[in-house]
Amino acid sequence: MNVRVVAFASVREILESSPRSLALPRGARVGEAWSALERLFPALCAHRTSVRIARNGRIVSLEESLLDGDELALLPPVGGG
Amino acid sequence: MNVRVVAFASVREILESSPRSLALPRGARVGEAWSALERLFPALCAHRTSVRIARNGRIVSLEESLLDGDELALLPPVGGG
Amino acid sequence: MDRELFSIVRGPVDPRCLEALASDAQGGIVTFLGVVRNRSDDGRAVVGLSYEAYEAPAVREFETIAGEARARFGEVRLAIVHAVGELDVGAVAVAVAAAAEHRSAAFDACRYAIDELKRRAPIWKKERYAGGESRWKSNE
Amino acid sequence: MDRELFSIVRGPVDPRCLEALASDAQGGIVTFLGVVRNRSDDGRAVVGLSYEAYEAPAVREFETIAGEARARFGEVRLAIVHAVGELDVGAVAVAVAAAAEHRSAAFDACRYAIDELKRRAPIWKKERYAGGESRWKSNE
Repeated sequence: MNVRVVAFASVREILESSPRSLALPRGARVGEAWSALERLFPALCAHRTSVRIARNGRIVSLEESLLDGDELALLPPVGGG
Repeated sequence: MNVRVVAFASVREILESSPRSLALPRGARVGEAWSALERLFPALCAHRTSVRIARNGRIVSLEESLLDGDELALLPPVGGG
Repeated sequence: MDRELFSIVRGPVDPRCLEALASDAQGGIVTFLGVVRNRSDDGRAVVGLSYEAYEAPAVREFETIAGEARARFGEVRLAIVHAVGELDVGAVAVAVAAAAEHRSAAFDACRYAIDELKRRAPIWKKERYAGGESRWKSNE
Repeated sequence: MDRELFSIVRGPVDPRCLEALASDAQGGIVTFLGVVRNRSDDGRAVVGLSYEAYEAPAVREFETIAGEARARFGEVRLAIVHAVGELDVGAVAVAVAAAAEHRSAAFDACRYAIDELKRRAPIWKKERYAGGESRWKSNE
């Protein structure tokens, strides 16, 4: 299955392009998606503890299961205003 | 001697015109100016306790002595903004 | 101090008069606009307000209030403009702006300035009602 | 709720977009403008900022914050507009306006909204420095 990954700020720069498609085994969880991204982009490792992840617009844990076509958003600490 | 009387809001309406000139005996105090105005405009009486009086832009007491050419401002309670 | 930022104007205040306050060093600008409402505090239908000011002392009071705000809240630039004359519902009667490096001081200074203006500035307001009556209002 | 009052715009915010907030029933309008400063908090010369937003969730967060402000401070109308893209020094990055019958609720709601926006909205800021470097800044 494929999920759509969007990323912002420093994390977007590591991913080189956003949105991007990520192929995962059927039934994969959010944590596996993150690990797959870390293998592709080792610099992500430094962000592991600070990034929050949203699935289809809602913050989720690494245990959340994914479905084909989901959007995963990688959200570093915010700094608007 | 003459002083110039300016008034605002409800007190201006009682005085009919503002500024106006008021003739006073040489050496008169603020209290005498007020009394002279009350004789001319009896409706002022109701404002006696609420009006503050400025002489040349500075709030003064009824005991303050006046000089020819002074400006007396009659200031009801404020309500700006 | 830019004296032109403290003034009494005839007719409604144009809030754009506050734009002169901005500067490249100030990141937060807080503005208060006091707008003529269509209803008085006691529920009467209002068609407009009339304002009078003891003009030079009022502007001096604006400057005094701004100085007090700087003493309390630190480096902050203020502008205070109040209308006199007849204002319709929806018109801006008073505009206060405060610019500071950070927003907290700007909020505090703006609020201090409008609170003190209403309490102290020699300005008077008459409400004009739908029936043709009118009444001077004080803040006391 | 007028949804158009909550938005993300490309390029600097035009503060006049807030004028739609005014109504005849609301006597106090408090506005906060966040302006790009020429210096960072740690004293470096800044030539501009770049903003990114997770746009639809950011706008939903603005609406949520406005709802919280109404629950806390009573009948108050809010507008929140944030820029994305490249902004020069002096540009308006964010504008928040709160209109209420009386000024106290307008001040409280405006301050609550900008504080919560900075804390929670999915928006990111990169400072660009005079030497050509740049750095993502977080509020944490």
